[in-house]
Amino acid sequence: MTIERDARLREVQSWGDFFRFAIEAPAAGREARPGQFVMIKVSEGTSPLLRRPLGVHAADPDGLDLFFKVAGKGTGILSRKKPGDRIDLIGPLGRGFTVSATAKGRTAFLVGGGRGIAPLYFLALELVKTGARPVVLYGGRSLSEIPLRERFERTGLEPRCSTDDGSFGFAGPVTELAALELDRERPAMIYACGPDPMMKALAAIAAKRGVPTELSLESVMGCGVGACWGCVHRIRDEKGDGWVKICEEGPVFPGERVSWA
Amino acid sequence: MTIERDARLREVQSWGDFFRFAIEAPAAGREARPGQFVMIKVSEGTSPLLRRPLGVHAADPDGLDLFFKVAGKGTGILSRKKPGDRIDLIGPLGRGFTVSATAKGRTAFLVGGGRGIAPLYFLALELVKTGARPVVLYGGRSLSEIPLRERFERTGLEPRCSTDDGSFGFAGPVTELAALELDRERPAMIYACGPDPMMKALAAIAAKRGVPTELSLESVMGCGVGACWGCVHRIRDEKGDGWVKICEEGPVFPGERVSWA
Amino acid sequence: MGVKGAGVDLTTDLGFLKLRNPVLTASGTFGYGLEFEPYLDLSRLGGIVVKGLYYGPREGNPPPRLVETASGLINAIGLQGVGVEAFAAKVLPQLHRIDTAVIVNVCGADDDEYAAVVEFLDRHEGIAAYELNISCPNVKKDGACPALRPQTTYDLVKRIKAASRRPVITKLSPNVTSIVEIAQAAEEAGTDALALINTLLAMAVDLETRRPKLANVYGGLSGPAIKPVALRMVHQVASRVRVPVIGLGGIMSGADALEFLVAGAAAVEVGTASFVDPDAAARVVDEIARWCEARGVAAVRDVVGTIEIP
Amino acid sequence: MGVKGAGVDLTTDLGFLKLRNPVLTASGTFGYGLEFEPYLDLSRLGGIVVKGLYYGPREGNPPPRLVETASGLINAIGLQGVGVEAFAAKVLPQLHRIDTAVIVNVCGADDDEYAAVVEFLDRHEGIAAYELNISCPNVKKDGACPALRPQTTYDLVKRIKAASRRPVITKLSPNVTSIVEIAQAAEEAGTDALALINTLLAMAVDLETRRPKLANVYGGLSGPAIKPVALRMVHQVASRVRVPVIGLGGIMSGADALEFLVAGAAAVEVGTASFVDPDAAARVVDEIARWCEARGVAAVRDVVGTIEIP
Ligand SMILES: Cc1cc2nc3c(=O)[nH]c(=O)nc-3n(C[C@H](O)[C@H](O)[C@H](O)COP(=O)(O)OP(=O)(O)OC[C@H]3O[C@@H](n4cnc5c(N)ncnc54)[C@H](O)[C@@H]3O)c2cc1C
Ligand SMILES: Cc1cc2nc3c(=O)[nH]c(=O)nc-3n(C[C@H](O)[C@H](O)[C@H](O)COP(=O)(O)OP(=O)(O)OC[C@H]3O[C@@H](n4cnc5c(N)ncnc54)[C@H](O)[C@@H]3O)c2cc1C
Ligand SMILES: Cc1cc2nc3c(=O)[nH]c(=O)nc-3n(C[C@H](O)[C@H](O)[C@H](O)COP(=O)(O)O)c2cc1C
Ligand SMILES: Cc1cc2nc3c(=O)[nH]c(=O)nc-3n(C[C@H](O)[C@H](O)[C@H](O)COP(=O)(O)O)c2cc1C
Ligand code: FES
Ligand code: FES
Repeated sequence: MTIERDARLREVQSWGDFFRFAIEAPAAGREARPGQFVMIKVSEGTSPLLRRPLGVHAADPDGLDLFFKVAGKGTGILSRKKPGDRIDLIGPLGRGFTVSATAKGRTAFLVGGGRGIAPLYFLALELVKTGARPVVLYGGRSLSEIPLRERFERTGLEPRCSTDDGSFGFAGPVTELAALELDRERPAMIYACGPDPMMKALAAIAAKRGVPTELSLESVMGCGVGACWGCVHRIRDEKGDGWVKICEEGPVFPGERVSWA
Repeated sequence: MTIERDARLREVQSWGDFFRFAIEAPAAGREARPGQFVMIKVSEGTSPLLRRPLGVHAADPDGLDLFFKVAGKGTGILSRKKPGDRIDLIGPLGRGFTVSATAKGRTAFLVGGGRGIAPLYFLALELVKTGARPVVLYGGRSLSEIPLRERFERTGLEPRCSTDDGSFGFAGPVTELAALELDRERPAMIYACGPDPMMKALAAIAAKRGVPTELSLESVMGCGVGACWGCVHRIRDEKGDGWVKICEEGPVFPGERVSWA
Repeated sequence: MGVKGAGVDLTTDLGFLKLRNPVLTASGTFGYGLEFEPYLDLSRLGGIVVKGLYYGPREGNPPPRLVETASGLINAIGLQGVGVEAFAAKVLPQLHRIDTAVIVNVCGADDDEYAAVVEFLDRHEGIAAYELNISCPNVKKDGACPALRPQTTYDLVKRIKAASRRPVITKLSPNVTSIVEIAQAAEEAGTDALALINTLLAMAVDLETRRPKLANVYGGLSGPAIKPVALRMVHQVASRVRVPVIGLGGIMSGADALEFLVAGAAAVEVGTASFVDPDAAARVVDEIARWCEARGVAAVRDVVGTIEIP
Repeated sequence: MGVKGAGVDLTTDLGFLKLRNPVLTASGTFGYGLEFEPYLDLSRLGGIVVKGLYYGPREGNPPPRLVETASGLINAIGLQGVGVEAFAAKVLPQLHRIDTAVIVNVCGADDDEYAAVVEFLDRHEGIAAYELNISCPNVKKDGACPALRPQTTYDLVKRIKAASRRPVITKLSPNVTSIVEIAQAAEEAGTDALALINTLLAMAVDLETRRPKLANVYGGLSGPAIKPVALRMVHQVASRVRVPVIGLGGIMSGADALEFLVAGAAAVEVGTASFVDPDAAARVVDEIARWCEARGVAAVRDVVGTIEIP
């Protein structure tokens, strides 16, 4: 991981509150793996004070892509940056998804809720490279909340979509769509990223069917480098439950290790 | 005075650290008098927290001009604004120069040091309108610090310039230039704006020759509207010395009322 | 209801005083009120707390009196002011025509001066209550003031309650080990309400001159920077006293104000925000009303003290 | 001299400990040090103060543990940590290879636990000093901790000085009425140095859920927001004690650090800044050196306590 104080914003694409940034950051781009994240300083001043964690949405030797939704102050400021602007980032950070967990020829489900789809695009491309078969399940509140559809389609991946309001695809939460798909087909692995309630429900559904999962967790992060102990989640290991730093051991954890409140 | 939350930046002109902003702000533009100032919110966040005071450099029914030097954080942020950007200002505020103090046909000296030249341009134009004869004395550290020269010349006013390093015009402080000019010609009035040491020296020079002065003072300002009592300067009146709010009774004061530490 | 939020009941009852809404202006940040007439309709405010008054006129501290810090402001004005006579003669009559509660922030070099101020003002009309400023850090060495000790707080409040015919709001200092002890001392002495917080004793250094940035060396820190400390103290005190608590410290928006109400404040004061936006206090009133309406809250008082500790 | 500022003498002598330069990392903001090796050369720092250690491993508080505020950060980590045994077995050996002073931040639920920690660590090498954390606001109700009273401060420091073979730095809390009283109590009890300030007890409220934003309800405020309070306390204390004072609170840059030195601090600690920029502490060292060089200051020690009060 490196500190890139003046990475450059190359390209901006936006859909309402959703933004895709293409950033020139060779070192980070070369190193990044799916499920890892970067910490971005959105302002030069002291408010907001802390960096913001964003998952790596795509990466190549020139740099990396981010895909984010404006959630508040920090992402709001970030969203107003223009091509050519400086981006101050640290990364890639954390432990990502285990691409190798899905053998050549086998199917993997990639379940993304809302902004949680961000890292799954990168993961899908990597899975395709290894000869695995990613099936993308992409859910959002409504049609306007699943803007990455076309981007997936352009790569030949046909995401199966769900919207809570039924405005597009399956009407209902993406977890229900996942349950239906699981009745049709049993993947080698389920990779998921999204809000806690979705992850919790999905973990239960997968466990019932004995399908292994990898879940990318979220938390407010003070540092992203394992120093503040602010980003903990309840995680199981041999010795039982404990508060584990998700920036360091995660953000991706095997579903069976994650305990839910 | 009014609060103009979304005045528009129309035009930006810059010379190194010096900037001229033309701002669309009709209400403020119509009301402004020479020597008055506006309070500008440079950031949307909480740092810097306070507005920054800037003198009215020119005004017409469409809006007003500012002329400022980057002195730190706030003026730095302001200087990065682009035409079309929103400007949040309050003004015009304070009591300006007494234009009528110089009768038709009479001469007035306008002595500006560095950024202190800002309000004198506006004053000069108004004096010309009343048929008075403004003589502009414009001093700076070096040639690069007296960028408004051409702007004055374009209006037919020939500023007499001084630079501390002798790189242009009279070599020495503008106060010495003023002293020389005063030996040649006795103006009805001296209007001045600049750093405290210059104002203090000028006040002494003028007093010795019995020429009345009006000095525009500076201070850190918390509010600009007379509420914080943070902007005081030592001022004399019938009852003697006291701390007077320069945002309210000033920023312009008759030289003989100003006491210097 | 035309205006958004106009349907919400904002009236606030402090027991000894009924307010149109829970938003007051903080002393020393709103002058004598009149300075702000060009910017907002003063009668839309719950009330105005005027600049701190000593008995006689005061010079205040030499400049620099202000320095900006990260999301904050340090001031050492030193309570420059006109004194009670000029206030009663020149300011009070003008405040009469404004339909809002006028609260006078009372200061003193010693207990006698505090008493003298209220005794003088008691002879004049148009004052809804006194706010006892026992917590100004900018007049004595190391920020010393009565609000730093339970006993001095108790004695002064007791004395003023006996001297005054009007309700007394005691304004506390955050520069203490236990704000609850001080609050309880003021309550025992009979204060009608508490206002907190005043400023945090602070300092700024000019690295180039190697001197304090304030002529007074130390000053009082205010603004968004101190809001988390103010909220904590309001929450600690509100649950431990029976008198109403007025919360302040870094309130810039209706959301900030509502956080104080949720934490237990019956009303709030808007301070430094009025320097940034002279109409901030009126905006806070509007934002509170709009928030309540959007959430189906019929009366703002229903929000007070509703914080849930899981 | 190649590097700008390389000619400046940055060595700092605390009497009981000589440092390469006056910049330490603040406890709890720099992990156990090793987390930062990818980002900076740890041997360029004056020293590392590791995360607070209790005797046994600790769970810490449930999340949310952090909330951002205006130019600040409130934390309620609750001192989650590995305990002395794991520290001595896994961390200390790795720190040996790094050529910088290692200072252990010592915590305890009571005086006995503090003593047990130092007694255990006394049996291990590679520790330059102990920093006695008597001021953590995040473990007991209302932020209670020994640093809030002169007597409890005196008793604990006395006990630890007797128990320990190493120098003791006592870290003070800003949540007190008189920081000078507490500092003097620690000095009388024989502390070798003082470190101030720890965090300000603070709170944030989530308006929509009407709950505290931190699971622990209250937490400690750090960052640029508190710098003016920290500077004031360092200045108050430095002129009134004989032991060296280590200043911290909101230091983000070399200029910030130099302000603390000018105000009387012999050394500084960089805290929250390391979260924003993992290499912040090393940058602060460089900026101090460059400032000194540009001003013709031959040795940084010549800056300490040079503040002029007009
Ligand atoms: C490892 C990781 C990867 C992430 N990847 C992405 C991504 O690829 N795209 C994307 O859009 N978002 C992502 N997030 C979430 C993103 O970090 C937050 O939305 C962002 O930090 C909010 O900052 P803000 O200043 O805009 O909002 P704030 O004003 O800080 O807060 C707005 C709301 O968001 C909540 N929030 C704040 N920080 C976080 C956080 N770190 N995680 C979750 N909720 C938070 C706050 O509690 C508040 O309710 C990721 C988070 C983590 C931990
Ligand atoms: C009535 C009035 C009219 C002014 N008109 C102009 C103008 O037309 N053009 C122009 O360039 N400047 C003008 N100034 C000065 C201008 O306000 C300051 O340069 C500006 O506020 C500095 O803000 P900053 O954030 O950039 O600097 P900061 O980072 O706040 O400070 C940088 C340095 O400037 C000093 N400073 C800060 N505020 C002021 C202040 N209000 N006055 C003087 N020094 C200050 C600080 O002490 C510090 O040394 C005027 C000031 C006043 C009071
Ligand atoms: C310039 C200034 C002057 C003040 N004067 C007084 C005063 O006269 N009496 C008083 O009780 N508080 C005074 N205060 C404190 C405020 O009333 C308020 O308690 C404090 O600023 C915190 O609120 P805020 O963060 O909203 O400003 C003053 C504050 C400032 C900034
Ligand atoms: C996340 C976090 C954890 C902390 N943990 C400790 C600790 O274990 N022991 C301690 O003495 N201080 C601890 N502190 C306080 C810091 O060491 C420091 O005193 C405080 O943050 C002020 O400095 P700063 O503003 O530079 O961060 C912690 C601070 C933060 C933000
Ligand atoms: S974000 Fe700081 S430890 Fe994880
Ligand atoms: S700037 Fe506030 S009173 Fe003048």
